[in-house]
Amino acid sequence: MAFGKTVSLLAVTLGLLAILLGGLAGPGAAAPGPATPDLEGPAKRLSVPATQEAAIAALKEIPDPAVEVLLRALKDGALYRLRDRAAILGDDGTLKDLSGQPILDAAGQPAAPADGQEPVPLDERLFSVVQRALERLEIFGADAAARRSAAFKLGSSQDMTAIAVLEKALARETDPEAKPVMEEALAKLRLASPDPAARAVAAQALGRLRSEAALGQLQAALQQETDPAAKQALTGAIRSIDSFLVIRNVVGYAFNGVSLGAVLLIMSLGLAVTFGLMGIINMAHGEMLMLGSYTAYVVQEIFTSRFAAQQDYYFLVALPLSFLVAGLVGLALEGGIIRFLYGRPLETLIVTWGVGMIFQQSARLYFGDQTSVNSPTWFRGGLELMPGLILPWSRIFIVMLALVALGGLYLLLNRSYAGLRVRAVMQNRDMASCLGVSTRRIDSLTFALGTALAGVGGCALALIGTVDPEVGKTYIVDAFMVVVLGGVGKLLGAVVASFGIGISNKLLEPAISGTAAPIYAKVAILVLVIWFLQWRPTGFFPAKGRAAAEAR
Amino acid sequence: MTLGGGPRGDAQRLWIAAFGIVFVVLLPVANALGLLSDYYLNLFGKYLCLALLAVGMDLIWGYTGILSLGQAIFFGAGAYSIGMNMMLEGSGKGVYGEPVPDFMIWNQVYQLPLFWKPYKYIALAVASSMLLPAAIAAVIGFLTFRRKLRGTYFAILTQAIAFAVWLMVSRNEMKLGGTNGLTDFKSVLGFSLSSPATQRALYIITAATLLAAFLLSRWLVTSKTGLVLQAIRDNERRLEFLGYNVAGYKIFVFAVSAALAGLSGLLYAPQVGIITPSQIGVLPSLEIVIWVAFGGRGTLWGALLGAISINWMRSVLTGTYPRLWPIILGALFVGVIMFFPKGLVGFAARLRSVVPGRRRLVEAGGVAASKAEERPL
Amino acid sequence: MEGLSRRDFLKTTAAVGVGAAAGMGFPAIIKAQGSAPIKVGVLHSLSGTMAISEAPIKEVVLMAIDEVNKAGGVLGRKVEAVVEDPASNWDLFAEKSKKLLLQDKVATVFGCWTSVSRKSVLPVFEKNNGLLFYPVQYEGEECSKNVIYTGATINQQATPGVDYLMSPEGGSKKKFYLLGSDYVYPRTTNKILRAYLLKVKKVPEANIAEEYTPFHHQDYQTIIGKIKSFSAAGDAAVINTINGDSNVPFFKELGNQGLTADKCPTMSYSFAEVELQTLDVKPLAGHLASWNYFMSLKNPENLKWVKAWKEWAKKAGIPDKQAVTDDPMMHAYVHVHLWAKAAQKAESTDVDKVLKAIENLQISSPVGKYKVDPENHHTWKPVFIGKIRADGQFDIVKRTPDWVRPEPWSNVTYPGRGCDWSKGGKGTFDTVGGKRVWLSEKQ
Amino acid sequence: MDTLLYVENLHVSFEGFLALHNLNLILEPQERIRLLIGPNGAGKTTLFDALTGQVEPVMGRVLFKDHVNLLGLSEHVIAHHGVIRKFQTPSVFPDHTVYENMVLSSGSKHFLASFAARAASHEQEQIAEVLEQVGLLDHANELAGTLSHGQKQWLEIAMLLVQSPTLLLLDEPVAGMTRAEKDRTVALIDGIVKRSACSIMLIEHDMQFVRQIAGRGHKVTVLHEGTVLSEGSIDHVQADERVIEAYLGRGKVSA
Repeated sequence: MAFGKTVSLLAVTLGLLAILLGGLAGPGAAAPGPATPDLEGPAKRLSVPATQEAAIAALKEIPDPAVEVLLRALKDGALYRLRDRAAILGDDGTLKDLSGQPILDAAGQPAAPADGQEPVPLDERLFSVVQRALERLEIFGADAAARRSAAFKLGSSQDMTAIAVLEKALARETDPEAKPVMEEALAKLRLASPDPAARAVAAQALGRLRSEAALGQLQAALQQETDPAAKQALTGAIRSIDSFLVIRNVVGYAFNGVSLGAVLLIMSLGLAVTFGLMGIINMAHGEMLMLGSYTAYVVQEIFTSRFAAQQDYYFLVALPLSFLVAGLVGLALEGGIIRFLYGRPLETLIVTWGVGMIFQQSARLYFGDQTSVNSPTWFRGGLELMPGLILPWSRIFIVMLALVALGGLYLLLNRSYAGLRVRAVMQNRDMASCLGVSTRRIDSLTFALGTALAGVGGCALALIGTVDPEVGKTYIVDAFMVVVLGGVGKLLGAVVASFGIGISNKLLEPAISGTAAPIYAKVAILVLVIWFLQWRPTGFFPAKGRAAAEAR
Repeated sequence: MTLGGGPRGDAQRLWIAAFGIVFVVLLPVANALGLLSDYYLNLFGKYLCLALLAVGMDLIWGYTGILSLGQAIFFGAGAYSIGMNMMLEGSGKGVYGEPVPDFMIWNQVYQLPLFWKPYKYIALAVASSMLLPAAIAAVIGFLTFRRKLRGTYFAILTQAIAFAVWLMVSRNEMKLGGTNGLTDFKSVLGFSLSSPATQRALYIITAATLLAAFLLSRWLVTSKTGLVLQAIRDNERRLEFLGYNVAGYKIFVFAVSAALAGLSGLLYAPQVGIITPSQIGVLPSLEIVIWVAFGGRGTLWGALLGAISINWMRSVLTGTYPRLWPIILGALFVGVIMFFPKGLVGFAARLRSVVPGRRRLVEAGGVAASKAEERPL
Repeated sequence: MEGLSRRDFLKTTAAVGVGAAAGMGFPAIIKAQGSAPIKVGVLHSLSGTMAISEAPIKEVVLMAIDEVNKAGGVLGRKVEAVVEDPASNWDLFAEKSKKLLLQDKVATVFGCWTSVSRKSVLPVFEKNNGLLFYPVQYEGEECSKNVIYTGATINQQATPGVDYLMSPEGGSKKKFYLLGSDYVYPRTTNKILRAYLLKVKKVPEANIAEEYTPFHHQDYQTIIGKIKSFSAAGDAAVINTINGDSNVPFFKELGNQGLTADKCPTMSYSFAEVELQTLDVKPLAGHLASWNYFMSLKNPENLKWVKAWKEWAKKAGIPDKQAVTDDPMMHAYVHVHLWAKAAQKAESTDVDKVLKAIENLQISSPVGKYKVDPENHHTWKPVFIGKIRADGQFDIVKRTPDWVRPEPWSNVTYPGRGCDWSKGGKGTFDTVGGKRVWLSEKQ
Repeated sequence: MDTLLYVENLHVSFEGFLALHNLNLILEPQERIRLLIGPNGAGKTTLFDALTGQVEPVMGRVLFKDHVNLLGLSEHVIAHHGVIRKFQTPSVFPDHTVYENMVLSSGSKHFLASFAARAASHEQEQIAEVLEQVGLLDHANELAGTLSHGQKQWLEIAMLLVQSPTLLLLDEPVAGMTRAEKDRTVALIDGIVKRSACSIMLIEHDMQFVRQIAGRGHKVTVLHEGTVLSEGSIDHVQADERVIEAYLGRGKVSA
């Protein structure tokens, strides 16, 4: 049932992606329309230092993408003069004219700037003027994201003349995300208008838009505001924004907590099996996570080289593969080494520590140190729950994966026949073997299950963390903490412990001000765990009944 | 571990004497005569400090069966105590020429924090380097042993404490030099650290202390307390019913091993010239366990051999195989534990028993004749 | 294993002979001076957390040594590298430098990356009068007779970065969030930058925030949440001195939480091409970095060097995608040639003679003209600001017209303090009433 | 002193399961041996656990020598008072020699005393004497682990005797022994009664062994489902039909 939800989420995101990609491709193609006004005159005046400033001011008023291309070339030092016509240096090193057609030299080949030919110089002083003009023109550009950031910059430029431009752009604007940004920009500019009524309307608009960006401006305006109605509107806006921010922060911290909890759960789920259930102290557990991350890296490399088109779907292949790879390695590790060390936990600790060192250095020698996994496009960015609060898709996926893995493990252990045999062997090995259960096979399969879970965890964690030989070491202490705090042999314990540590860590971190919040939060959690283990030495959910007396 | 003197006892004394002569006398003389370079003497000085640390670990784990994954905290407490003393002794000669240690300057700390002040006096520093770790161990022991916290739980708990201590000491706000730790020591007790004579003196003190600690541990282990400790390892609940306050013994041996670790830190810092949080955290504590296991736990010689051999191999291998040494060391750990469960000493013992040579003499049955006969304990 | 190429294998077995002899504790074999090779130490971490940054440095040093040998070596003798792996472990750095100086008796050492490792080997070099070439940008406030600092000082990297951010092209930013790893380089750099912002740039105290995370910190969710509200008004920037592998989770979280460069740009000082190409670059387009070198520099010397490096990397078994060059690698490459040229000029490998010869020594480098300061053992070089392009390279958005004089002691925090080792100078001095007071005499 | 051991209304529960409920038992000072019998799960070992601080009873009082309340004391303090217990499975220190096991058990258990390198001479004599009593003197130097099952039981008994106990709790001392070994144990127990002043409480299933011991005029207590079913001489108890029913038919017996 949990598994079904994941598949549906993935399907939805894929569909969304297709529309988005389609949308972008469409308008882009249509931009360079044929009817560009004659820009040769202004371009000529641009190249003459004396008339450069006036030419820029004139071009600023023409809301046409071709003007934007001309001014950008001037700023980047890519504008040349060829046979008294303007020529722009393209990325491929060839010259094109203002309407985008390549200029041919005498031999009919696309012309390139002659050696030593200098581009049209831009006076240092005029640099910001051109910058300002470009922002103004970008607002009419093709790309929605560029329009949004241009509107944002104009909004905070305190340049009253920009109001007219913004109003014109707002009228033409269709993109649902760009519209509120433009309204916010307009309202921020109007805050400084002489007429108090306009100021009040602007303040209310900013309040309604929950504009965190304008908070500083609103508070400053409140100081000098004299008009009672405007003052009242300002305080109202500030209060609504503040209350919105409080809610948003709480939701943000809660999500961070849940996300960290899921990360801890994924790290320690495999350990809950190998250490919790089987009592094996596997110090190479971190390296099993690393194996999962490297499987993701290898699959990604294969996809980039062979199936570049379906690059984004490498992750769907990497996930099950990392489960298999880590499982197989676990099988080999158990059969080759750990099998001889049952009942001797401390020796297992040392041997697995040695195995961990071997894995780390071999990974470094084989893969080198500069490896990383890039999340597929449909994992980039995040779900904008509230304005300004983006929940990254990759972290949502990790929470989903943690719950799915937990559900799967619970069903396997408690509801399936195989799970029955595993629990039997772990609780009373001799009796189980008398009943015809081959304990050898169960031991190796259960250990392999533990390392396989770690592999999947590593593959998912590669989305948000590093992929390098050292990554195992950073996870190992946290993973053991969770399993010990959660209580040996109890899945529920691991869940409560990982989410407990995650959420309390993330609620504590913002509360501690100063330069070391992340550290003191982590130390506080450790002290809590140490204190807690005083009273419940066997963790949240200790074994019950007579066994408890024995275990003590 | 026979109680009686017996022939094995004499062999032991022979070995200890040999060890004493070679390490405490021969090496420093060779260095003085220029046969052995300062670099190697200093390196052996470092190994002997770590051997001292391993002996402490062997007491708590090898003999009493309590795996503490936090021994590096006590080592760090000792090393930082003498480190702070040496920093204060060298104050004013640092890069900034200020009366306060250099690292405080770039942390915008301009007068000495309170907890640094007592370390100006060498006596307090030396005392703190042993009493502080012993006190920490006693508190941890009091909190855990009385609540019957045992086995892997105690190990994971001490690992968590080590992790927390590492996190805190790495912070620059703790005014202990952050990840830089304490470095650039100029002198100890007024003797300049750069002169070979001081280093040789430090080496001799280390070797002598190790010998003394070894003898002290041997006496402890062969006394009745030693018996009780090993009984704790074998069958702790039985002991309780025999009337032993087991928690008290555990706290005692934990404090002794912590004091030995602190002492090892005290001797380590001046010889190596730097002490940083990276020697205090989770990983160094694990390595100490591996030295003792590698050498053979439950035998004092095992701890000694394990610490010296692994650290010597690490120094050589990082030089000859800069890219392969972790693999070689990892394979070694797996190999020894799998094939020589009793470690190097166990391996040597097995060799000896296979080789016919001298059989162990056991006075068979003559005891029954006169039951009042005097028997050395 | 593909990583361990044949050439490496031969080199290690040869080294075994030397290492084994040295390792066995026998007294050092006394060599005839004449034709025997000159030994130089290479002290960079090949394992542990710093391997990501230091492994390429070791390779580029070996390449430079190979070039020096092809050009006839130094004083007619071949140069032989003694490679040691301090494994990102600070006290192993100290132990290995003792071995290189006392045991292998190397003429010089090219090594160290983090300031922690430099601080831990400094006493060893000063006690035994060794010579260390340090290729990485650092916090300054240090000036040792035995170290040649080829990396950038604060005024050759950090302050130009801030100036650019406050300039119109940089978006005339007013608020700065100083985020770094918790060790000596970020702490000192931020101390100087804070003084520079308050006193020189008149930025109000409230506009400056400071935060430190430990080494290999992985979870930047809350910190990026704080940065978002800090930069909501669009007039803020992040000064990033996070080191090594922690940059990867930081920039991934930055991209995932939609904090793009136009809303809040980051100016990085420990994050270059080597770290960049391990990341998914598209969401990082627009972020900035300040260095003395970028791989995308178009001058002929650089194009030639990059081509030579790619060939060497292919032989050393480094996949092409990872064979990039960055600022510390450039400095490491140049300072090997600097040492060779100085030793040739001094006609000896003796440390004091080489130090004399290296004063004011000029050399051609991938960034054009490059020279050692006549007094304070640092180097002159131009400063560039790069903006990350979608293809993983840096776009040069600003370059200093000429090379910049290194100032180990920033005049913001220590006005009048300088460093001079030439003509009998004794290192760090304060100018009191126009007269120089040597620090070493004051102690 | 009126009673050696006074157990009143003792209740022990494991998460709801009442292992012992309103159990009353009185040991007179002059009584030397009290036998405890009853079917499996009747609570015999749980009673010993409660007496030696291994398990925390929910309710009830246990007085030793009229004034010492054993409940709530930790194991080693109870041992100091002279209430010494032997476990069902022989628990000795296998890696120590027989002699070392004895040294561990004898002398002062106090912390500082154990530093003495040599056991005091009188201690050695006492050890030798007790070893001789259990017939293990000639195995002194062998590792306890190498002894046979019976010998281990005797070693454990020897370890208890050397602590000169006041009340000796023996939990199935002859379980798993050969006939000959059982007879020697009977003689051993007689020797203990003769030579030392301690009283013994003995749990056993082997009815022949019980009859041998009880035949010498010692009282027998029958436990059933956590409480005392009947008490008296061996003949009285065997004649009591409630006991017969409890032992033979598993039916409900009205107490």
